[in-house]
Amino acid sequence: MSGDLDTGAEITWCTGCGNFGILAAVKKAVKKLEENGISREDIVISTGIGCHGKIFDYLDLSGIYSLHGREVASAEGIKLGNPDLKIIAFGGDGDCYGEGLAHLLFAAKRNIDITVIVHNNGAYALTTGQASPTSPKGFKGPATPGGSVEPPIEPLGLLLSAGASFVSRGYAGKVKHLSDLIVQAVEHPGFAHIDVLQPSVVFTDYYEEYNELVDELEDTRSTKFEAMELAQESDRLPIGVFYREERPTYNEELLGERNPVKDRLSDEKRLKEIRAFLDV
Amino acid sequence: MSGDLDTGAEITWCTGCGNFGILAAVKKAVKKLEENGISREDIVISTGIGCHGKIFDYLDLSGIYSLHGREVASAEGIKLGNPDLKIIAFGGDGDCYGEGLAHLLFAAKRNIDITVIVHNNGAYALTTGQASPTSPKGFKGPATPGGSVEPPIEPLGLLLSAGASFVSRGYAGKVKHLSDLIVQAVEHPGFAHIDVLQPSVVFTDYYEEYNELVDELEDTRSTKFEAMELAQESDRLPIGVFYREERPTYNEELLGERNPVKDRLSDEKRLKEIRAFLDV
Amino acid sequence: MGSKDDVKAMDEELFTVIIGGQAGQGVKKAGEALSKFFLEKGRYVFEMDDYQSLIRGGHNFASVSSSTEEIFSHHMRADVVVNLDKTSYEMHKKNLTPDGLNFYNSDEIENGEGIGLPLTSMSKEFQRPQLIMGVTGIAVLAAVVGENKDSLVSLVNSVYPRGKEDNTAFSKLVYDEVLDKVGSTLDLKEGDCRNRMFPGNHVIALGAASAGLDIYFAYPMTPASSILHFYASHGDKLGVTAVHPESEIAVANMAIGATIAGARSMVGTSGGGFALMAEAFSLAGMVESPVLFVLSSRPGPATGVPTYTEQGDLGFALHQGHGDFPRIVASPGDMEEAFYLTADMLSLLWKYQTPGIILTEKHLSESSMCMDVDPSKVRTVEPRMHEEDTEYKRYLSTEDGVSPLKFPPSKEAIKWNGEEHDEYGITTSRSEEVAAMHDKRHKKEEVILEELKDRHTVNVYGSGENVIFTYGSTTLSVREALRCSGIEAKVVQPIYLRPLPTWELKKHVEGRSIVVEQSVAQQFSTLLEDKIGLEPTSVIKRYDGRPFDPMDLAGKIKEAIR
Amino acid sequence: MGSKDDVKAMDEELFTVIIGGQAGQGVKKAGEALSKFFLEKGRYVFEMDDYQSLIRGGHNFASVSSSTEEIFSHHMRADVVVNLDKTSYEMHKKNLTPDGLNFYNSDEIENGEGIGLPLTSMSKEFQRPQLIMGVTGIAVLAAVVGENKDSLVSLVNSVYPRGKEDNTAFSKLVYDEVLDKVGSTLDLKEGDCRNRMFPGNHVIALGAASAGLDIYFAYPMTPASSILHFYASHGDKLGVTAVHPESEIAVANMAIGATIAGARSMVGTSGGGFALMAEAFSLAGMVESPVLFVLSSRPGPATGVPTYTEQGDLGFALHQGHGDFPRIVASPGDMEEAFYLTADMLSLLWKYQTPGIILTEKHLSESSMCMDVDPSKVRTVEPRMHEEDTEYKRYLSTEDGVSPLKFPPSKEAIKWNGEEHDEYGITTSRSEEVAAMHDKRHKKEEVILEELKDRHTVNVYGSGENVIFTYGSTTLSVREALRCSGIEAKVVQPIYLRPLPTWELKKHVEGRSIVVEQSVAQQFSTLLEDKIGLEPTSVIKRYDGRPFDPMDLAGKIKEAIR
Ligand SMILES: Cc1ncc(C[n+]2csc(CCOP(=O)(O)OP(=O)(O)O)c2C)c(N)n1
Ligand SMILES: Cc1ncc(C[n+]2csc(CCOP(=O)(O)OP(=O)(O)O)c2C)c(N)n1
Ligand code: SF4
Ligand code: SF4
Ligand SMILES: [Mg+2]
Ligand SMILES: [Mg+2]
Repeated sequence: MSGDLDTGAEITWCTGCGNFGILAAVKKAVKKLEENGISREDIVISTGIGCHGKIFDYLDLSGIYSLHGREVASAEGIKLGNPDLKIIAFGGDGDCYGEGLAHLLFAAKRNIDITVIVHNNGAYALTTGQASPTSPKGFKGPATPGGSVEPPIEPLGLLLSAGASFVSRGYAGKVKHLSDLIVQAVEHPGFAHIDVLQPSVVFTDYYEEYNELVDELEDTRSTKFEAMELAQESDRLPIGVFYREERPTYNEELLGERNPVKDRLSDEKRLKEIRAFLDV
Repeated sequence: MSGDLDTGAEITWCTGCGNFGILAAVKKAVKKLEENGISREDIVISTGIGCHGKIFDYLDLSGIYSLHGREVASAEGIKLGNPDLKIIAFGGDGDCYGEGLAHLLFAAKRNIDITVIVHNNGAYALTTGQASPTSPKGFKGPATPGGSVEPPIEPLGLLLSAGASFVSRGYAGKVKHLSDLIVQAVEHPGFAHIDVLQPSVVFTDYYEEYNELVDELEDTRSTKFEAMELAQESDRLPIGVFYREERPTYNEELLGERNPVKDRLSDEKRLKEIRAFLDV
Repeated sequence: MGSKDDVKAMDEELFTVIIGGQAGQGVKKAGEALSKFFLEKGRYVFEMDDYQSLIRGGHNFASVSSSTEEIFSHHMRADVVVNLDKTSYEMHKKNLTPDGLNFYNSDEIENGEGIGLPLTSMSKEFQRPQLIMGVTGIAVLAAVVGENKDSLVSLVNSVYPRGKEDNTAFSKLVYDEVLDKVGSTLDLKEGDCRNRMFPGNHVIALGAASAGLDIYFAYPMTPASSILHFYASHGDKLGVTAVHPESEIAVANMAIGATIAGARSMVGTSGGGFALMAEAFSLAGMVESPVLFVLSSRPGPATGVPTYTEQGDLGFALHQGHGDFPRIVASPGDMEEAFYLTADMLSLLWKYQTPGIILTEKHLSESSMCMDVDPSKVRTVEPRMHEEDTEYKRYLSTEDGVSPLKFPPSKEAIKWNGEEHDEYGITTSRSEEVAAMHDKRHKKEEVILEELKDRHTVNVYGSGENVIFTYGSTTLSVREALRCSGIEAKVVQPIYLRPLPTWELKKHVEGRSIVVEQSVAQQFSTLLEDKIGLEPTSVIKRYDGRPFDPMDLAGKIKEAIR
Repeated sequence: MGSKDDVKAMDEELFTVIIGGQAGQGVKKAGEALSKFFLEKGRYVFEMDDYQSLIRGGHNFASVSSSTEEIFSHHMRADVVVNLDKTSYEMHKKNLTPDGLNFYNSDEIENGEGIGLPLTSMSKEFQRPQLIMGVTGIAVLAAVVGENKDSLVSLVNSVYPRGKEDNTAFSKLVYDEVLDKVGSTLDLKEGDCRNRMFPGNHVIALGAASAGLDIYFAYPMTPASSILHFYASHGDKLGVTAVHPESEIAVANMAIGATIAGARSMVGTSGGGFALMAEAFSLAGMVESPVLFVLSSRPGPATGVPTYTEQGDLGFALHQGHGDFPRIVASPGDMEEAFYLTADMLSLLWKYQTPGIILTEKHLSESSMCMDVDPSKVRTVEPRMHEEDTEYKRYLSTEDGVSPLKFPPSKEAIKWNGEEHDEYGITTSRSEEVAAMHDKRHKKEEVILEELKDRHTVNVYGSGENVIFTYGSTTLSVREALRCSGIEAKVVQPIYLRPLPTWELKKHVEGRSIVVEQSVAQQFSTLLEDKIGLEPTSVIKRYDGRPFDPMDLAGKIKEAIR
């Protein structure tokens, strides 16, 4: 893996796109994680389909470019295959809050130890800007030329209701802050979510608005309800860790100490067990 | 349609099953609705797959026996086809909070005017009692003989977070109360949800517990957070309407005054418009 | 289903018991007890459980057939029929052999044909009168064939570990009542079978475990659920983790994820769940992930008839997933094959890094029969692994299209890509690269075909100028039909369905040919017409959800070759 | 792709312009302007847009071919090539006819072959220098064929309603520069075509609207998205509501729901989305809901190459959904057919109450060509409705398997059931009822087959002893290859793919046969081998995501028939 985590693939995001900030933050975070003792060799990524998904090609890390909406399920599978790995799933708002919402909420509920980063640009960017689950009512896109008639969902509240143990929001325009969040999320023992405000310069160029409203939190909230209230604020956009708690992870509870790929039974042992079944 | 709403189909629920209470409550509610001016001819139902879904066969109402987890999507389609109809979707906890969770939450978000009734028995009953999304941690079923390792989801909180405009809980053991809820839900102009505590005498015979803990609410809560807190109570099980608000429905906002099947363009008008496209 | 009396069973030692009752009366357990009784007599046994999609009530039955010779199916004409309730009585009184004994619940039926037992009143004394009734089956059988009471009691104890006392007490009551009423009039020869019997799903589970399965992902769906339940109970010992996620879409995508970590993963479902996995199946083809999919069919379309059997998913299975990519589809014709084939498939898929399907049906998944397998005969193949001294490319172009594998942790990035990609796994839409990757994957299809040409791909049973083509669990019905009726015919059963071993099958396109299958659209026959130009003289199909009764089928075959 | 120079274009009036640049440089719009220019000259036009899955940067191009005769494809050898950036220059300088003119951006390339235009510096003055560049195409064309400036300006005004001033100003600059550098050296004959041109997806949308579509449900997916966008913009007028729900699973199930209310509904997607609809497709078969599915293919498997073309979903489409049930699959061979066939399919499905598929590809969906259709020629069939004086049974058994429809509000319950059911729509697992419903649905399959036998199901173009089999949008490539090269051959294109009109196709199994398709596994050829026993002399396939270039294809055909 290259020192700078580059793959050499041509980057086809638009100049000025918020995705560049996310890419920079991830790279920074991986380096910080290495200082903290987590090797990049142990980090595995999964991505959905959309502009966000292209980060797969730009990060020199192992992983899978999954299907639209399935990056969280892919991530969970990798984790269960080898729970020693650190998994980061990258999704889009269409992808992870729409097509794949159920996977996200169930991952949160079961508290599987993965990190999910959603590039939330309030649009289906790659498919030319249709309204997404987080688009405001009245949003104009090619499938809603007269304005979308649906109010947006508020993803952090949903995640808190589902039982997520680490819920946070970042901003693609604040790379340092975002990279800190990523480090915390990956180090959090359990399901960690980062909703990233990500302007799309083509469809949702909210840089100005975000620059004005974004506000770094000092403390996490101590109850879920407080965290939910925070997520609903609209006169400012708090960023940081809204809520965190520690509770048993799904992978530990399901697997105990066993690592399916490392602690595979010897052929001999397996055969013996099967014989026991067949013969007794 | 028979006066008593019976189809004559043999009922194959176990004796004592909570589903009988739900069936009775629905019949009662339909009669009440008729008094209130909603004809049973205008009521259309959809059901998922599970013990709950069998209610399709027992109710002499039009509708569709849909797929596992898809009753809400079916219901939405019927509503959009003819918004004058009143749609009730019946789901199971495995079905509607698991396989089909995303449909439920999006229906709530967009506030489409349908009613969803979930027969929440905390198990996949029809498939022999596996743990469902609402099964408590430690639940023993054939897929979790050592006890499930996942905590349950709390459906009402999720629905409130998703923006549901009518959120309630009923109990299969209180038929009168439940039938009142159903009447209110159907009359509510927008998305209405009823989570029904439904003991399965085979897998989750919680009658005693429920009879002790169930507590009829006097008032709905005025904020979503209060309603969520209510939903989390465990020393008692409040039943009734937790939260209600009125906001524009998806069907009205999308269709305006138009009813796709009733206000179909005349062939002439349609042809004229298409000609305009083709020739100008 | 017609022509019952045309053909007579020629196996004189064939002995069948049918027990019918409501869900909740322990009918399935009763079948198990009957099977065990026969097994202990050294007899070969086949047990078929017929039940509805409900938890209590309705009508269930078990048909348990046994013989001193190897036996491949249950029968629907029984020497002893035990009806616990009225519906059963109405249903099964026609299922008797000419000398068969019909037992019924005289508390529910007045003046029935056969021997009335006051089962309801007899069971009233006990704590769980409904559940206890199932014991009737084994008690009746023991009595009529002259088994002594102690053996009966010890059998009941071993099959009903819970509630031993009540069960043994009730069985003794019934035993005495039967002895009293009819005595021991039937003969049962002992055999020399020393095998155990298993339901097909357990055999599939054991087969996969033998080949090193690490994780099984599934969402419950009849008739595949018992694979999940098996691993949930026994996976600890076998080194297989059982995971039940929120949906089939999660199941399939998690399974692919697990392979990326290096874990051998399998999933199981029925038609509707498999439909939901279509996109992930295609993803497995694109990223080259060797997930094994078990598709156990029930009657479709849609939710269909959940607890019955059919072969209507053949075309669907053969063409699962959008786009061009190689896949292997195979279907076992009996239990032993289910064991070895599942193991083999897992290895084959890892060898060629592409998804595959074990296609089976409720009739194999949930029926039980005697079988004799040796897990040490399972051939496991180690997948091609990357040699550490060269640069790593996930999709390295090679002569056979198979690129070496590598798993994290890894110094070099391992990139599995569901979009079209270059050798490194980086996304591309360049025309030469797109074509080259298509060529690479397609090469695997050709190599797989070559590998199959060296393998045993078609089972041929018997001989004769009449050729019967069949596949999957219907093979069991056909073999039993021939065995029992003495009709001479050659049975040809392709084990692999994609690629279809046309080179082998074509050898049998001669003379009169009959296709036997369970699909109204006769999908299998169509496949053979398409692929080997078969022009069947006759297609025998059944599509009411029930497996063939062998003697019925024998009658139909006889008609067809007449 | 080989053999370019074997065959010469014989249409002397053929005139092609290629314009290439980055996403964001208005290349698509430029193609539209070029098309419009040709149209206004009464010429027949075909426009193909080649673009990548990205919003800015990368490489896009449009190839616009025109002639005084009817034309069926773009060409990849152009009389005029306009390259807005360096990548385009590298890519397209090989795409010239021997006398073709190559224009390039001299600010990016020094000493290029052809005519340099300082596009970057010229556009700098303007507000949106990138976006404005697209106008270069039409300005160059106008200049080289001697069109006057005023006409150019009015064309630019009509194609670029936004930013008129800048666009016209820039176009004049370019026009003058070109006149200055090369003058008007090329000839362009006027034709007598009076048709308008449309992208295939709009034609499909209009066709469905003509047959009375009420609601279109879709989740965005290239190359089907523009159907959704079309209805979202124009549905109001046409009486069609456009709905974009949370997923393809919601899409398909909502569409079924809408039919229960009596609304004609259609959905559209590409391979991955269609995969997610598999279970609902089967549900439509079971409840007998006539939903029309548009499947517009792109290269697979999985996410594949999202913005390109392929025919790798054929087998998948033909076997969509688990279980046995009737379905109709059809694929249009050109724009006019796309219009009538979509309308027809909607009516057919309502007539027979079963789901069906319009299978097409990016090449038809997103390319535009001239066409002449008459919506009043659309034959709409009213579905069979229940007569009010009899008892209502949703699944009434009838001679042809088609049960009368009824929609709510209704005094009698109308029960659509996704589990197996009796005539009333009440769930059943009874053996006779299961078989009877299978028979009922299967009967429809037979009746559909009979209906198709009376219809025009196969297009045959040209004649000769060489027979070329093709389908879908590849038909366009084949027809243009023959038209332009003068090669004599008979083109045979099945419009319906399931049921496949074997009775018609078999008439053409003679002499030398060539199959042309876009699938590495040659799925279409395999289908013909299977179904009509075709043994093709040669299979010409392309699977790099690009449609055939007609002259390349002509070369290959010539080779094949040599
Ligand atoms: C199953 C499926 N449906 C649809 C698509 C088409 N598709 C590709 S990207 C995309 C939307 C992306 O939106 P989002 O997830 O918000 O990502 P963004 O492009 O905004 O980063 C869609 C619908 C697909 N690839 N797969
Ligand atoms: C796609 C699909 N997956 C799985 C099934 C099998 N299945 C039928 S019912 C059921 C669970 C039902 O649980 P729930 O929804 O809670 O209903 P209950 O039986 O408890 O009323 C399942 C998994 C199915 N029919 N379809
Ligand atoms: S379209 Fe938007 S999200 Fe996509 S790369 Fe461009 S700016 Fe970024
Ligand atoms: S199994 Fe449970 S939910 Fe199903 S019918 Fe019986 S009691 Fe009711
Ligand atoms: Mg987005
Ligand atoms: Mg349940």
